[in-house]
Amino acid sequence: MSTVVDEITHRQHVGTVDYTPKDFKAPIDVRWCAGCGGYSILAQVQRIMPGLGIPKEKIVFISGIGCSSRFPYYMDVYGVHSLHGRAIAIASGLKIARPELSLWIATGDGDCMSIGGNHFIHACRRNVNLNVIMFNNGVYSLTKGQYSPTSQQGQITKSSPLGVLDDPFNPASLALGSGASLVARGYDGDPKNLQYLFERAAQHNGFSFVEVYANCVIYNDGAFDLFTRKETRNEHSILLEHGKPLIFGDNKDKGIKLDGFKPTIVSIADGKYSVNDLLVHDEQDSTLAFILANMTYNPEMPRPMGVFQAIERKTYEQKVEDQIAYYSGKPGAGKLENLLIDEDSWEIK
Amino acid sequence: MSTVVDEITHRQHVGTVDYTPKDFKAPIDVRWCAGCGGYSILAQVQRIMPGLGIPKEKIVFISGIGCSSRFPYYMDVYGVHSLHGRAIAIASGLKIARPELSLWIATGDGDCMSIGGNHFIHACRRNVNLNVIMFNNGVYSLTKGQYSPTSQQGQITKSSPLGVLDDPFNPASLALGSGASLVARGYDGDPKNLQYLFERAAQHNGFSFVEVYANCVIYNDGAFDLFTRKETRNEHSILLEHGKPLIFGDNKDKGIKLDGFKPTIVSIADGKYSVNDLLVHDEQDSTLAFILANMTYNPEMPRPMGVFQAIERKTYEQKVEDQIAYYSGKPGAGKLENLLIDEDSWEIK
Amino acid sequence: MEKQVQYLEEAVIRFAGDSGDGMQLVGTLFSNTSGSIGNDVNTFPDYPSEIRAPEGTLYGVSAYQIQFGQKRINTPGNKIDLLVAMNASSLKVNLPHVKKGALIIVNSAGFDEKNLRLAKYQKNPLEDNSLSDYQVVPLNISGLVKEELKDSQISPKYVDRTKNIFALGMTYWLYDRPLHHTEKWLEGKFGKKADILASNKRVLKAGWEFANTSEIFKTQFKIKHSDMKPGYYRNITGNHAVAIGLVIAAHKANMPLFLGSYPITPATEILHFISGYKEYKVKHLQAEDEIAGVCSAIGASYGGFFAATTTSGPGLSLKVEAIGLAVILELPLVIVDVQRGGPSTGLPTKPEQSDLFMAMYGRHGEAPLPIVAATSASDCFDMTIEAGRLAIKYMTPVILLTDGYLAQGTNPWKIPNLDELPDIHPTFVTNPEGFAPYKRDPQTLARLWAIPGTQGLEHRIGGLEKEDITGLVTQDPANHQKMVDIRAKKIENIVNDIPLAVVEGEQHGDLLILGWGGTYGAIKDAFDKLRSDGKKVSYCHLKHLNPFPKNLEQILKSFKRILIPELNMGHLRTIIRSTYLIDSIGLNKVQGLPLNAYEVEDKVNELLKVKE
Amino acid sequence: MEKQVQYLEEAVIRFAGDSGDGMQLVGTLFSNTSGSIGNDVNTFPDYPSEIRAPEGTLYGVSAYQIQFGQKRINTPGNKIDLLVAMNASSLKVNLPHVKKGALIIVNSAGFDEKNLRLAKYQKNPLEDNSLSDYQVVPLNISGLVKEELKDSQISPKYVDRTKNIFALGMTYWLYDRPLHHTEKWLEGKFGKKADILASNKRVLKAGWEFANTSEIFKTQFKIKHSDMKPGYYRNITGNHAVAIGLVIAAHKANMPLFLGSYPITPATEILHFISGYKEYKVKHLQAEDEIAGVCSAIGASYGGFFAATTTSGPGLSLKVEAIGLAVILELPLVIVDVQRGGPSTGLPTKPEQSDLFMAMYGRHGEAPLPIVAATSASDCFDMTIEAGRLAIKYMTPVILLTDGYLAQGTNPWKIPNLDELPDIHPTFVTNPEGFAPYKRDPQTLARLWAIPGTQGLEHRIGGLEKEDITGLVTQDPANHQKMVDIRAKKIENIVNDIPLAVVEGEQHGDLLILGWGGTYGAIKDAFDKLRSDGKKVSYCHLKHLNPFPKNLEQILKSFKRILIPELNMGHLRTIIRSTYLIDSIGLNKVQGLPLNAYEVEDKVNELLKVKE
Ligand SMILES: Cc1ncc(C[n+]2csc(CCOP(=O)(O)OP(=O)(O)O)c2C)c(N)n1
Ligand SMILES: Cc1ncc(C[n+]2csc(CCOP(=O)(O)OP(=O)(O)O)c2C)c(N)n1
Ligand code: SF4
Ligand code: SF4
Ligand SMILES: [Mg+2]
Ligand SMILES: [Mg+2]
Repeated sequence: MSTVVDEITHRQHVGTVDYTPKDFKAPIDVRWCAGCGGYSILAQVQRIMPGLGIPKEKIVFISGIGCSSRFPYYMDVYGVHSLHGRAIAIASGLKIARPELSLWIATGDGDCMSIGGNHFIHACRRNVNLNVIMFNNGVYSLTKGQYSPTSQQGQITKSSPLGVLDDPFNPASLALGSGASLVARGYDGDPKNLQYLFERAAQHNGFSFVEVYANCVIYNDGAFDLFTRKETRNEHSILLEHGKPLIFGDNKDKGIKLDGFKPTIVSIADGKYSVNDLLVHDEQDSTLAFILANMTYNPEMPRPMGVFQAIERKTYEQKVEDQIAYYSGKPGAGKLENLLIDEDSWEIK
Repeated sequence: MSTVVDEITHRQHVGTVDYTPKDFKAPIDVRWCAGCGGYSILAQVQRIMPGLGIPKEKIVFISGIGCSSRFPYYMDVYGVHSLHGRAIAIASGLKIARPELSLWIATGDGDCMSIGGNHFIHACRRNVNLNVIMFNNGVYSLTKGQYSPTSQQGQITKSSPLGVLDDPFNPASLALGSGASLVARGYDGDPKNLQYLFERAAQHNGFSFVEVYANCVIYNDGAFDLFTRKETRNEHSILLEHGKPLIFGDNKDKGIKLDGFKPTIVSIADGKYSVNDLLVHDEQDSTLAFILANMTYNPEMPRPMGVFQAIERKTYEQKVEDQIAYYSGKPGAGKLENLLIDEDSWEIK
Repeated sequence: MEKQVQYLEEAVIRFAGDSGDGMQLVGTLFSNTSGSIGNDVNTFPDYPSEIRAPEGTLYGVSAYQIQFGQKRINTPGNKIDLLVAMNASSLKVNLPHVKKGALIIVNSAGFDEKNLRLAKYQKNPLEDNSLSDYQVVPLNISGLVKEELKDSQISPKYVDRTKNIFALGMTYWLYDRPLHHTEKWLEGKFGKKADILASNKRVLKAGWEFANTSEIFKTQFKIKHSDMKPGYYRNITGNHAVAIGLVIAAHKANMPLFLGSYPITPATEILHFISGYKEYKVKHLQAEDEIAGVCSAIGASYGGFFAATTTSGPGLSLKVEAIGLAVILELPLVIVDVQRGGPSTGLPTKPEQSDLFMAMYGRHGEAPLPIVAATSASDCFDMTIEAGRLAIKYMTPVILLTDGYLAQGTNPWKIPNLDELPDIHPTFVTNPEGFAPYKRDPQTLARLWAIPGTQGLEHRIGGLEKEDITGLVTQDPANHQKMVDIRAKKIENIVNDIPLAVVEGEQHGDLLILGWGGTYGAIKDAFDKLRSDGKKVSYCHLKHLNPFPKNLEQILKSFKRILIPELNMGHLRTIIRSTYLIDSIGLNKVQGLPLNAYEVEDKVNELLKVKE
Repeated sequence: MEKQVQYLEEAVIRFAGDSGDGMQLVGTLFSNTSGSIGNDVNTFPDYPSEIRAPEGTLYGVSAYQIQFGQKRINTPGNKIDLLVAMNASSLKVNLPHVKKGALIIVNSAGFDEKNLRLAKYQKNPLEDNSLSDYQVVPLNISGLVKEELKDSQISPKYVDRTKNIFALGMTYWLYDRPLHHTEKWLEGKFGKKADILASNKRVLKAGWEFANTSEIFKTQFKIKHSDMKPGYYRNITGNHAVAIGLVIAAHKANMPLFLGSYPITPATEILHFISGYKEYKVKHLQAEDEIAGVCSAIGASYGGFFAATTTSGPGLSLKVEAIGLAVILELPLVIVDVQRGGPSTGLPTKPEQSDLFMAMYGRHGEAPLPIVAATSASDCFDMTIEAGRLAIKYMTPVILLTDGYLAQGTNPWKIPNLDELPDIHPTFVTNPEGFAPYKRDPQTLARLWAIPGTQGLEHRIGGLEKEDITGLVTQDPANHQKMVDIRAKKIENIVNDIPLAVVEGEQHGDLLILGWGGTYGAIKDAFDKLRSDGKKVSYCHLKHLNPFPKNLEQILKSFKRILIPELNMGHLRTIIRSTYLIDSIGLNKVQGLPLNAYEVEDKVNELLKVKE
C-alpha cells in the first residue's frame, strides 16, 4: 500500500523548475545587524539555489537558535527554526524519513559545536546527507556576546570579562575526527568561493560541513580580519584546490611543502623550490585533510580555506532504504497478518 | 578567609601513604559476569593505585550508567555512580572546584561516546585533568545488547537484528580531533600494558583518554579476538612505544613505514628494509597520532595499542587557579564591601 | 497408579532457577499452551537486575510466574500453587511467595554443597524439615534427563540444559495440558537441528510421562476453558503490543512509521521489535541520546511520518524540552513512557507510576498535551492506537504511560480485525489556495498540515510564539494570550472525543475505587473478590488522564469516599483534587513492586469497617 | 522667567529612542540620581529583541521607564508622565503608554523623512495635530548639542551621541534633581579622556540650563524624599542581586562558590557578573550546554562547594534529569530559573510565571524539592540567600524562581549588614567513627556530608536507590518506600523553618488577593490603591512555594473568596486547589508582559461589585 507521504513524495513538480535567486527570498525583512556576515551567506545560498535544479518544495532549511539560526525565515522554501543545538538531530530524522528532500542546516558556532556537539559528531559519523552551514563568528551573538567553543583564548566577552580560558575547537578537525565526509571552510567576504562551497555541499552525497567565518559586527568585530581583509588575506590564508599545488601570498610566491608529514612554508620565488616541490591537494586523502586542518590555529601557517576533504561513502539514509528494499522485497514480506499472528498464536473457535 | 573546604583540602594525611592493591577493594561483591573484561581493568587499576602515592581520600571515581559504570562501587575511595553520559560533566565541575583531587572516570562506549559525546569532546578541548577509562565492548551491555557507536557495520545486536547500518566512531580519532592531550588504547587481556597506560594517565597533567577493548562475554563475545588473542594478536596489532620504531608480527619481522604520509607495512626480514626505515613513534606529534589512529579500521593494518599522543598543555583547572590567583592577589581585591557598594551606590543618613 | 482429578478455577505457578536455566522460556511455553486451550493467562517474568550474576547466587535467580484459569485472569497472581525450583537459591528467594500446603518441585541436583553455600543455607532445607508446611517433591531432574538422553549424540552440557523442558513436561501433566503446542514450537525453533529437536521432544514427553506414572503425583488438576470469544489470540507483552500498535496505527493513518529512540530499561524492547520491522517499511533511528531520539521523531513527523519515541523516566526527563517544541509546532508525536522506579536512575527494572506528574506538568511554559495510559499488556496495543489517533487528529504530541510491569508481563491478546480499529485521518493539505500554516480545523482546532514536497505551500515554522493563522513570529501580547488559549482549548476539547468513564458496581454509594493505568488487574481482582464477598464498593478505572472523561466529575460526586490506589505518592489524587476539588483516600505504594490485589482488598475492608 | 513649582507624590518617565541612542544609560543614571536623593525608584528597561535592528525602525526602539517617588514605589509604573522620544519610531511605539495631557519631549531631528518612513508615519505627527492631547515639546536636540560643543575637539559623530545626556540634563531640571551624582559617574567612566568627560559634563549642564531658562517649560516638579532607612543603597537588577546573593550566601556558609551555567536570556547576566568575580575566588564553568552546567555544579557540590546553576525555561527543561540526581544524592544545589515566555523558545525576552508547574512536578519519579520565589529585583538577593540556606541545611537542590521582569528591572536595594543575614551551616563531617553516608541529622533529616579529601570517610553514592543509612545499592521494596518517604518528609519538614505568611489588611473577610513571586509590586500597588479607596480587600504574597508557609491554609480559610493573579494559566491556583481543596478565582495573564496594577484593581472592583 502506498501512503499519503509516498504520494506527495512522488508527485511531479508542476511547471518548469526555473528560478532566479529572488524566488528564494521569503517575503519578510531580514533582521540582522547592518554589516552582519549573515547577509553574504544568505545571498550566496540564494544565488546558488536556482542552479541546483531542485523544486522549491523539496528544499528544507532547519536551524537551531542563534542569530544565524534565523536563516530559515529568510528562505522561501520549507523551514523549521527549532531548538538550540537540535537542528541536526531533527534534520537527521527528516532526512531518513524523506531522503529525496534537499536538507540544509543553518547553525552557529554555539548552536552546532556547544550545545549541539553530540548531534554534530554523530551525524558526521553516520554520514546523513545534510548540508550544514556553520556561521562561525566566534561568539554567542543572539544572547549578546558570550564566548563560544570557537572563541580564542584570552578573548574578552561578556562572560569572559577577564579573558577566555578555554582552548577552542578546531571545527574542521572535529568534523574529520568524527568521520565527516565533506569538510570545507569559507568566509563571508568571498562570495565566489562560498557559492562554490555551497554547490559542492549540495552535490555531495553525504554529510557536508561548511564552516563559514562570519563577522559579527557587534560582539566580535574583526575576529577574522587577518584571513578575510584584502590587505592581509593573501598572506594569511590559502585556498585549497583539488589537484593543485598549495600556493599563496600576495605575489603567489609562497607554497606549502611537506617536511615528513609536517607542512612548512617555502618560497617559490628564490629558485630553491618550484611549484613541483609543493604539496598537491587531494580531497580524497583524509590524512592530508587532517594535516591541513591542523594548520588552523598555527600562527605561522596561512589559514586554509576551501574543501579539506570530500570522500564518497554510502549515506545512512541510503543504507536504510537498501535494508528496507531488501527485506520488504522478499517474497511474502510485509503482510500485516504475519505481524499480528505468529507461531505462538492460537485460534479459539 | 579560608573556607571549610580549604581546610579539608589542605589537611595532611594521617599516617603514611603506603597501600597494597587490596586496600582499594571495596567491601562488596563485584557483580560482573564471569569472564567479563571489566575484571582485568579493575584489577589493573587497583594494582597501580598504591604506586601513585596518593592518599585514598584524594581519589575519586565517577561513572555514568552501564556495566562498566558500576566500577566506582568496587573501589574503596570516593565515588559517584551518576547519570548515563554525564560522568565527565560532573567530574569537570569537581576537578575545577578541587584540582588537588585525583579524578578518574569509568565509562562505556555508549556512556562516553553516545549520550555522553558532547561532554567528552568538550573535556578533550578544555583539557581538564581527568583520567577517562572507556571500556569499549562495542555494545550496550547493561541494557542487554544494543549496538553502540563503536559497534561495527553489519553487527547483529538486539536493536540491529538485520545488522548495524551506522559507521562506528574511531574513538582515538574523535579524541584527537577534539583536542585531547593524552590518547591511548589497550585491551583487557594485557595487564602489563594496561597498568602502564593507567599510570601514564595518572601522571599526565591533562585530559587522558584510555580506550580499553573489554570483552563482553554475553553480548559481543570475541569482538576483539583478532587483536587480543594469543594466536592472532602479534600479527594484527602493534604496540606504539615512544621513540621506538613500529615493529610487529609473530617474529617481529614487520614494520610500519611511511609512504608520504600513508602508513604501509613492510617486511624487515627480507633485507629490503631495515629497522632504520621504519616510522619511529613520537607521542608529541599530533599529526602522527592521527595517522596512527586512522589505521584503526583499516583491515590491512595492525591495530595500534599504546599511547597515540601525549602532549602537555596547560590544564583548564590550572588556568582557573591562575586567573583567580592573579585577580584575588591584586591589592585590595576580594573585599566584599566593594561587591556590595559600588560607584552607583548612595548613602541615606 | 490411579490418579485423582481435581477441578480448579485458576492456578498460579512459578518456574524458578538460575539465570541460565531457561525459566523464561518454559514460562512462556506454559502460558502459550494454556492460552491455546482456552484459558485466560497472565504472566510476569522476574529477572535478576544483573546481566549474568554468578551461577547459583541468590541475586542470580530468574523466575516466571503464570496465573491461568477459566475466568478472566487479571494478574499473574499472588501466592503460588506450584513452585518449580531448579536450585537452592531459587527455592530460598521464592519460598515466601508460596502458599502453605502448595506443591514444590525441586531439582535436588541443585542442592549440592556449593549451591547451598551460595544460597546461604546453613543446612539443606530438603533435609531439615524446614519445609514441612509444603508438599516438597525433590527430584534429581539432572539425573532424569541424563538417563532419558543417555543414547543421544548431543553434548552432556546440552543434555543438562534440557532440565527445564523436563520440568515443563511434568507441569503439563499436572495441569492437564497438551504437548503439541510446545512440540510445534520446538519444530519451528530447532527444525534444522534434528538431534536437538528430537532430544527436546523426548525430554518433554519424558517429563509428562514421569509425572503421569510416578507415585509421587497423586492428583491431576483440571481447569475448564474460559469463555473466550472466537478469534486468534496470542500472549503478548506490553512492549510487544506497543511495537505492533505503532505499526498498525500508522497503517490506519495511511502514513509511514518512524521511531526515534534510545535504549533504556524497561522500554528498550519496543525499539528491538521495531528494528526488526524493515519488511513493513518501518524506519527508525537508534539515536545518540534521548534528545536526538525525540528530535529525529519530530523531524520525521514534520516530513509527514507517523512518528513516535519510546523511553522510560530518565529519558522522558531529557525529552521534555523537545516535547515542548512539538507542542508549539503542533506536530503529531506519540511518546511512550514505560514507567520505572525513580527518582533518578532509581530502580530501573521495577515498575512504578511516578511519571504522571512529569507527563502532566513537566514542561516549561504553558504546554498542555493529552495523556493516556494502558491497563494491561494487551491494552498497550489499544492505547497505542488511541495515542496515535489523538496525536494525528489534533496535531499534538501525546504521552502514553505504561510501566515496567505491563511492559514485560503478558496476557492473551485477541488479535483485532484491522477494519474494526478506528480510522485515523491526518489533516494533510495540498491546495495552496488560502493556505496558512496555522489555519485550523474549526472542530478539532488542529492546524492544517502541509508537508515538504507539497508545491506552493512552502512555509516556515519554529519554536518562537507564532501569529495566529499565519504562523509568523510575533511578540504581540494579545496574540500570545490567544495562542496559549487555543493550544489549551485544543487539548481540553478532546474531552468530547474520548469514551466516558465506566463504573462497575453501583453507580453511586459510599466507596468508589478509582485507578489508572497498569494497576487495573490488581484492583479488578480485588474488586471482584470484594463484590463476591458481598461488599458494597464500586470501581472506575482511567485510561485517559488528560483530559479526563467528561463524566468523571459526576461519577466522583456520586460517592461519599474515593480510594485511589497508585504506585506513587499520590499523583492522580493530586490532579483529581485540583481538577474537581474532591478529596480522596490514597493507597500509595512505592516499592518497585506491582500493586497486589490483597492490598486493595485490605484497604477497602478497613475503610468499610469505618462507615463514613 | 518665573517658573512654577508643582509638588508630586511620584512620577513616571520614559526615555525612548533608537537602540544606539543610549536610552538605557540615561535611564540608569536618572534612577541612580533619584535614589541618591532619597526617592524610592523602580525601573524597567524595554529592549528590542533584535540585537541591533536597523536604525530608526519601529522594532529597533529601546526604552527605559522609571517610576520614582516619595512613598514606596513597587513598579515602574503604568501610564507615563514624561516621555522623552529621540525619534519618530520611539514616539509611535511609546505613545500608547503616555497619559493624556502629559509632557512629551521629542528630538525633532529624529523626524526627518527617513525616520518618518521607517516609523510608518504617513504625515509628520509633530505637524498634523494628531498629538493635541499631549503637551508636545519638539526640540532639535541634535542641533542644540552641536551648538553647545561647536568649539570642542571631539568628532561630530560623538557630539551627536551626547543627545541623551542633554535630554537627561533637561529631565534633571524638570524634576529638580542634582547633577553631581551623574557628574561623578562621568568622571569615573571618562576620567582618562578629558575631552569626552568635559563634553559630557557641558552637555548635561546645558540640558539643565536649557530647561531652566527656556520659555517652554513653565513648571518644575518636586518630589519629597522618601522615608528611607539610613544606610547604603543602590539600584540593582534582579540578575545582579542573584549574582551578589550567591557570593554572599557562600560566604555565610563559609564555603567556596561554584556556578555551572550556560547562557540563556534572560538569565545570562548572572553568569556575566559571576564570571567577573575571580577576585572573590569564585569559580565557574560556562559549560557546553545546560546539562553540563547543572552536572558540573553537582560535581562541585560533591566536592564541598556552594554550587549553583542559573537558567531560564528551556534550560530548566534540560536540567531536570540531573536535578533528580541531586535529589537522590541529597547534595545541595541552588537552581535559579529566570522565567520567560513559553512554551518552547516562546518569547525569550519577556516575563512569565509559567515554570511553577515544572519546578514543582517536572521530574520523573518521586523527587520533591523546595521552591522559593523573589518578589522584586532587590528581593532576588534575599531569596538567593534563602535558597542557599535551605539547600545547605537540608542537603537538597532548591529552585529559585525569578522572571525576566525582575531580572532586568531595578529598585533600590538597601545593602545589608552581613552579620544580620542568616548563618548557613553545612553538615560536613570528618570523624570516621560511626560514619555512614546516609545517616541523618534527626532534626532536619539532612544526611551527613563527607567530602573527598576527608580521610577515612571514603564512600560511594549514586543514582540508584540506596539503602537507608549505609547508602548501599538495594532494590529492597520496604527500603525504597522508606527512602521515598524520608525524602518527602525532609522537604515537608522545612515548613517549620520558614516564615509564616503575612496578610495585609483584615485577617479575615470577603476577598483575599494571593500572589507569588514577581507580581508583588503590581499587586501591592493595586492593593494600596484599593485600600485608599476604602475597598475591603486583603493581600498575601508567597515567597515559599514548596512547602507553603504553615499558616497558609488557615489564612485561605479565613476568606470567602480568593483571587490569584498569575502570569500563567493558573499554576499556583492549581497547587492551592490540590493542597487545600480550596477554590479561588484566577486572574491569568499570559501576554509576555508584567502584571499591571490596574488589572488587579479592575478585577477586584469587579469582584467586589458582586458580593459573595
Ligand atoms: C536550551 C537553550 N539554551 C540556551 C539558549 C540561549 N541561546 C540562544 S542562541 C544561543 C547561542 C547562539 O550562539 P551561536 O550558535 O554561535 O549563534 P549566533 O547568535 O552567534 O549566530 C544561546 C546560548 C536557548 N535558546 N535554548
Ligand atoms: C538517560 C538514560 N538513558 C538511557 C539509559 C539506559 N542505559 C543504561 S546503560 C546504557 C548503555 C550502556 O552502554 P555502555 O556505556 O557501552 O556500557 P556497558 O554496559 O556496555 O559497559 C543505557 C542505554 C539510562 N540509564 N539513562
Ligand atoms: S549580533 Fe552579530 S551575528 Fe547577530 S545579527 Fe548582529 S552582527 Fe550578526
Ligand atoms: S554483560 Fe558483558 S559487559 Fe556486562 S558484566 Fe556481563 S560480560 Fe561484562
Ligand atoms: Mg556564534
Ligand atoms: Mg559498552
